[in-house]
Amino acid sequence: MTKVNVTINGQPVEAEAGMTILEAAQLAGIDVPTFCYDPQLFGAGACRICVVEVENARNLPASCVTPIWEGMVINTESEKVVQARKANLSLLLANHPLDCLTCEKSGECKLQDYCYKYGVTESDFVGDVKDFPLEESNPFFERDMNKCILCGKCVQVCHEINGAGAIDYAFRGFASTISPAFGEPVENSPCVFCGMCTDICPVGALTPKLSKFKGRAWEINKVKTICPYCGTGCAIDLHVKGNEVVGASGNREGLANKGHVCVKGHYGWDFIHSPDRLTKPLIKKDGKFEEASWEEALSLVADKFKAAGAEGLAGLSSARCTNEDNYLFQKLLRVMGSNSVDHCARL
Amino acid sequence: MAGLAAAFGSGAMTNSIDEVENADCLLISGSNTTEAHPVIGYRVRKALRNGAKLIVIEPRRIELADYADVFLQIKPGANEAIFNGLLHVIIKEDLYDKEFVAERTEGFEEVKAAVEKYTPEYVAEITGANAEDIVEAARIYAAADKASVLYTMGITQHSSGTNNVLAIANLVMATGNIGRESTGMNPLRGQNNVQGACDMGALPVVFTGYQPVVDPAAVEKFSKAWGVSLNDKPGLTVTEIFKGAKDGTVKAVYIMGENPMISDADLNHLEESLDKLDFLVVQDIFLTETAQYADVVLPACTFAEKDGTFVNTERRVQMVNKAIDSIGESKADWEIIMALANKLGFDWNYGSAEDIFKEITSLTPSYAGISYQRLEEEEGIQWPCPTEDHPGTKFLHQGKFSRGLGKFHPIEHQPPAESPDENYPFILTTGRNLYHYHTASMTGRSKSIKEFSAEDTLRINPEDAANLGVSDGDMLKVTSRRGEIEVKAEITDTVGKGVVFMTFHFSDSPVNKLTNCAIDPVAKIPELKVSAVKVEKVA
Amino acid sequence: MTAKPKIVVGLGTCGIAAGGREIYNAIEKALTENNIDAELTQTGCIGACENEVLVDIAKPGQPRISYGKVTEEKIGEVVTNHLLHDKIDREFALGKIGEGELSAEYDDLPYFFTDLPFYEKQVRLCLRNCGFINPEKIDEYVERDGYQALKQVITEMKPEEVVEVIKSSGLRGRGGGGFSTGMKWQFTMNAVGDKKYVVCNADEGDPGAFMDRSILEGDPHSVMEGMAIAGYAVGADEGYIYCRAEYPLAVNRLKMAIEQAKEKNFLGDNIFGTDFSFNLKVKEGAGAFVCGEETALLMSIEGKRGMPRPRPPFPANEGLFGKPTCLNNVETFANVPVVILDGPEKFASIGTEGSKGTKVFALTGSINRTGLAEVPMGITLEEVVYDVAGGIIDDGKFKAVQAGGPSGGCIPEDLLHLPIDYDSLTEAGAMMGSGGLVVMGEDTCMVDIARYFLSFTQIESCGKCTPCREGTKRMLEILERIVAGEGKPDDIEKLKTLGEAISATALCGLGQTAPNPVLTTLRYFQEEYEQHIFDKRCVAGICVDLMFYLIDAELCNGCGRCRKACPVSAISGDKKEVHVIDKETCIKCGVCVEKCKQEAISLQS
Amino acid sequence: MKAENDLNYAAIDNIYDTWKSQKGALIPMLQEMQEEFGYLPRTALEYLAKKLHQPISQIYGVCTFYSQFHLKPRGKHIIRVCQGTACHVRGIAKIATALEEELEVPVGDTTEDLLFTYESVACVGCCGLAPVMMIDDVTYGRLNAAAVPDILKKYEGGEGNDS
Repeated sequence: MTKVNVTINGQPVEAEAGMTILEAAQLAGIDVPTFCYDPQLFGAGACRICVVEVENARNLPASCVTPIWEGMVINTESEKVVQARKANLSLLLANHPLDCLTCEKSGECKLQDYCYKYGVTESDFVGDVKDFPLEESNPFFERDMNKCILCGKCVQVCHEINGAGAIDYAFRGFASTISPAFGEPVENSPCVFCGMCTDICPVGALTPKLSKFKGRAWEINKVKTICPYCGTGCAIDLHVKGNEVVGASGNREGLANKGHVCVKGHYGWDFIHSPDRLTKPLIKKDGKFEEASWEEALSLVADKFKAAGAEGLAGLSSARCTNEDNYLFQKLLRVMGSNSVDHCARL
Repeated sequence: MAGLAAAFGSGAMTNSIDEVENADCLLISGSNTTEAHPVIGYRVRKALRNGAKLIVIEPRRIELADYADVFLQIKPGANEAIFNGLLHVIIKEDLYDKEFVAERTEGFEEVKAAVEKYTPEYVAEITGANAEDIVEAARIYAAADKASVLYTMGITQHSSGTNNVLAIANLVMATGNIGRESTGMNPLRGQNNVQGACDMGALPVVFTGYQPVVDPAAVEKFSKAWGVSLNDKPGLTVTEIFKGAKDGTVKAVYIMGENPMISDADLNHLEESLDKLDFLVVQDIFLTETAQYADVVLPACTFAEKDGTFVNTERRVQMVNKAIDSIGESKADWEIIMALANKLGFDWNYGSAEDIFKEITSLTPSYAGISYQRLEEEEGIQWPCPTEDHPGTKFLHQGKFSRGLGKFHPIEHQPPAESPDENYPFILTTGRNLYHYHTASMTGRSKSIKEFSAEDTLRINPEDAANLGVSDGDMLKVTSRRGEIEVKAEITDTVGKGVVFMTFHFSDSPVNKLTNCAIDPVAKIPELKVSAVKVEKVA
Repeated sequence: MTAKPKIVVGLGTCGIAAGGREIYNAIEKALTENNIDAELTQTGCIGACENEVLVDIAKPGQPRISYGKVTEEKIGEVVTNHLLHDKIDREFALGKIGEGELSAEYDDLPYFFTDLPFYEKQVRLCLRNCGFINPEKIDEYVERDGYQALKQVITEMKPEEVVEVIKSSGLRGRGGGGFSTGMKWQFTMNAVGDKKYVVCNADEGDPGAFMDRSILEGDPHSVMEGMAIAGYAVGADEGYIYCRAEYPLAVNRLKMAIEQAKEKNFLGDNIFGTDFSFNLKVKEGAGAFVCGEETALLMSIEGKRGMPRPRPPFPANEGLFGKPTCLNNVETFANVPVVILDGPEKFASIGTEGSKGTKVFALTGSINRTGLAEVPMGITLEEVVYDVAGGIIDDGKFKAVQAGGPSGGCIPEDLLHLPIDYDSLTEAGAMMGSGGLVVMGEDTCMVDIARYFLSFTQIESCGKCTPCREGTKRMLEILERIVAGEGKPDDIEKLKTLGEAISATALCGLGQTAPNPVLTTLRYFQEEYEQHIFDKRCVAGICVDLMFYLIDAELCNGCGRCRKACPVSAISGDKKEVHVIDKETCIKCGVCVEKCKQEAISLQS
Repeated sequence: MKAENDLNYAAIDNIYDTWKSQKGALIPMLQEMQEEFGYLPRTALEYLAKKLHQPISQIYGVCTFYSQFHLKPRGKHIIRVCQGTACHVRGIAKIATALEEELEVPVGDTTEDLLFTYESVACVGCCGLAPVMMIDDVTYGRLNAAAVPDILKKYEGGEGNDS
């Protein structure tokens, strides 16, 4: 790998040839704001919030799509850059509802974060604003296109990652929006509700319904685990508030899925808190289940197993449980003398 | 898995998910990938956008069939015939990889002779596919530099399931599409830890890591480690267990996290078996259809409430991390098993899931190099990983098959156990939909999903529907030799004439009351994909 | 074969719009009725739009006589007089072209290209064939050395030599940016690719610009020949001409020309018996100005939304369908055969240090002679406005010239001495653009002009990048309120800040240059903005909201027509008495002005 | 105007077959479809999307991006009023007002009898003749408001000027 030397904010940085300014800055631990950038997606260079000043360049190039060259001198927070970012934020703010008090995204909204960072308290501009009806007709997520800043990542995820291609840019210029064909709600499109668009949306335009009013970004602890459904083994984050799971999203570190998820992994977690959950051992007496203590239940099971004898005992282990569960299960059966342990690998 | 083991010596997905998108050609059969394995489906579509060719062999016109270069719509149960047919064309047109066949395999000549009669015309007659399309598909597959086969239960859930797999293996070996990146033969595993359950020896014939219970060395090793003298006779399979229950030889059954009363074939038959048992204990998170039959129900906690590991379809061992404390008095399965073991007089003292994992790795060569620490640092490891400095194995059979030489098996087409007749004129085949999972005990209790996908339908071809006078949404009675259910009609040309389709997710319309428990003689998998049924409109 | 008289009708879009087809039919009729054996043919635009419909008549051995502004009624007479009686109708005759015998009584007729002031300062390289050849007949192009440059290149030169010739000619892109054509070709030549393309940008979308259309309609082969030469130089075997769909005639003539060139093997496989093969396709645009931006244009050819993508990678490396692509505009390609045939030295001898050759301008606005003019680089704006275009109509006073369309800027009178070249125009805040020059007199409001151009770019913004999508909208809103008399004190500052931010950060050329009309008018005419905002006055008398209607008491005869016509009853007055308009009620619809026979009502500022 | 459900699918097949070998030919296909149907009917687009294996959202995105494409039925004659600089300077606004009065529809709409669709266009490139409007492929230059009703009358008899 050829090395390229650049200077960012006065600091010499040795980066790799072919890297963008943004990547080189990230390498040096320098934070540059972005809306439309995502390392998994084709560089769009659309939002222009990541512009930086490059010595001797005519304009302020977007750092996410501009490659570095030897000797490049970059300033990511110069006066000019800050002014341009403020103007950009001010423009977005002029066309964005300010209901941060109840917006689901508050606390992890990039628009909010950057307005805070650059002290943009209100827009300099008044005029026409978008006026789309809130789309809440599907059970999975809400689409509020008035909050959309048209970064386009949802479109890219839908086409480049999922491949369903349910949504795309529609119309042009100020009238641009993101929409399924013919302005239909998403349930009338090829959308498969993977919800990856909601994960990637930098603002509150796409928010999962199940998590609504369930917790603020800063109250939520994300625990990385593996999706309990099919055999792909997607790494997901469970969003936990207190002792309650309140959401889920793809985890980028997972090597099997790279953060991609499907509808089940994304929206199929709330069975955890279903009122149907078994919370106590049950013993059937006269054809009816009665709650019992662990001691009572396990003693009964142990007695019956002993009575059945090694030949009469069999067990079905589970393709749903962990390795550790399965290991102990077959170990128990085998140490009791029975190899009749199987599971539904074939179903 | 048995078929794969016979051909290559190892029963697992040979390659990795990541490699799918770089294949030149994907042959997908018996897998509705975009619905049953959506995230892998994304990779398939990416491969297509990258220019890969696609061959789909399916009884139903699944979504991917629309993107296929060749779509062979076959009758359910005609799989070996079609693969024999493809191989016939490849041999006839001299498109096979002679070097690979000579150096890496054995038994080719017998297979060559066996497929001689499977001309495209003959295969077309058996399968219902178009002869020219068969030739075209064979050429595309043979021409690819990197061709990968993806399949699932549509191949294996047949009375000839093992033969189906072997027929595919013949095709793969003849073209040298194995042991290299983005090639291979890839059974997509259906459940989050089905690979792990197999790896852990939750099978009647093997200990962990596929160490046979009939191997004295293995028995000795495990006996020593576990401090007891172990049984060296193979145990009973699921089907045999319930058969034993029915005839009284099996008295007590312990079911952990399974719901056979929805997922198994021929439920009425199964119900009789469960009723006969002396004692049934079910350990689960919900009072499932199966748990209803139990004498004792033990409350387990969900994946969110425990630590442990899952193994995915590409043999990747990954960490499951506890997110919340157990709900109510429920406990992690391993905790329950340990408590029960101690009640039974053993002295087990695992302080954590990790303690168990350490014991697993000490007894399992293919897991020997794996530890929780490594799993966390390396985002999972693909077995085999024999040593601590081994990076894991991305794809199998590089340079050499697990069994040495790859073995060709001559396969003859064998019709399904049940064929449609005057009384039961339709072939019923089953599968999953995108929104639900398995018996829907979890997805059926997830609000959004339940709301979006609340009930099942019987997919029926427009022509058949017209003949029966059935309109969309009509309530139908579907009857097989084993039972009957009621379900709404959905008229669609994605199923061929004479074929009907349902999922097995819904307890309101438990399709497995209808299915056939005829099993594959080797793998003991029931023929869930083909049953003869009668369809009537409910007055 | 004895030579026949030849009649040529100018049938470019302008000519057709002015009734050229009817004229053509009328001539045909006159010829038949009078049994005259003459060749009736057509040609493209010669540039003198103001004089459409143009008909040229040439008798063998006589100079060709150009008639302008001919009418359907009179043309038959003109033709018969000329052909049968050697009588030239002075009402329509503009001048003569070429030498030959002519009655002495017409000695005073000016020579078209040398004597007519419109042509005097022109140098016609690109337009060398426009108005002379029938664009639908390839033979006429071939007669004028057509495809000789291509032959020379592919039979005698190596691709590197071609690139070297283009480089040394100093030819720069005529589409806007002014990038060195030779360098562009070199990059594409050096780029690695199993397939390469040549693309011609014929998506001439600037309002007020019609140079490319005229070339495509009048001389399509020159562009195609230039593309084929580029194809040979860069190693491409396929080319696309992306033409706006609003130019149906150009598209048809191109398609016809491609067919004819294929028949002659100037296109197709093994051209001139060499290994070189080159094929051309025409792609019609679908109505999006932004597709004039090169990356958007490529997206559009690929069948996508014409949304620009970031550069690099430049099209020379990753262009159409991801392959190396040499992309130039119509005028640039049309120059190429000239550069090859005349040699780069001769080409480079025209123009200034940094800008070589000529530039075609579309002259419009408040000038006496509108039309298409090809002038040498380095000529001053003053010469173009006064000498070529004949100054402001009705001897009005010059105020500004808008150069470069919506991406360009307004240049004031004190910069009229500027030589026309890429660098000095950019310096002045305008740009060469594709060559639109709109001349404005005193009655033009500069705020309104800025608003007009911005409303254009705002509508045409693709919507991809934030600064252009949101920023042009807000600038337009500010300008709209200024012309409506609702401007706020800090609006000028806001326009400047926002304009500069958009220029610095927008994704593509369209966005980066969109604020230019505003920024240049602010630079040179800030006082007009201030008058609008602070004094609520529009000196040009354009911004209706800042004006009021007034009835001249001297002229009003009290007829009452205006009172009756007023939709809001803002006019009062007794019969036969002077009427008055109530300024508060008046909605400034102007109906009263039209109704008044005394011409007593006028707008006042 | 044909009802959408009895669309001429064979015409779409033909258009598709003409262009399918050319890469990225969506736009010419749409242009020919619009030529065929007068506008782009939804069912036709959905049918084409299937043939192309292209997401319908993308095709819709293209249709709504280019001003040439119309998703609603169009009038028999298309009137395009030039919004070019020269026309602006030379008083196109009055022509537009006259048209609106005559047609009784605003810019962008189609008259009730489906005879005219009234639009504005960026610049038709005949600035020397400003102010200009086009009806179908015919350009009318050096216009004044008074001439508008007479021009429209030419089309009302159903003849139109096809020159």
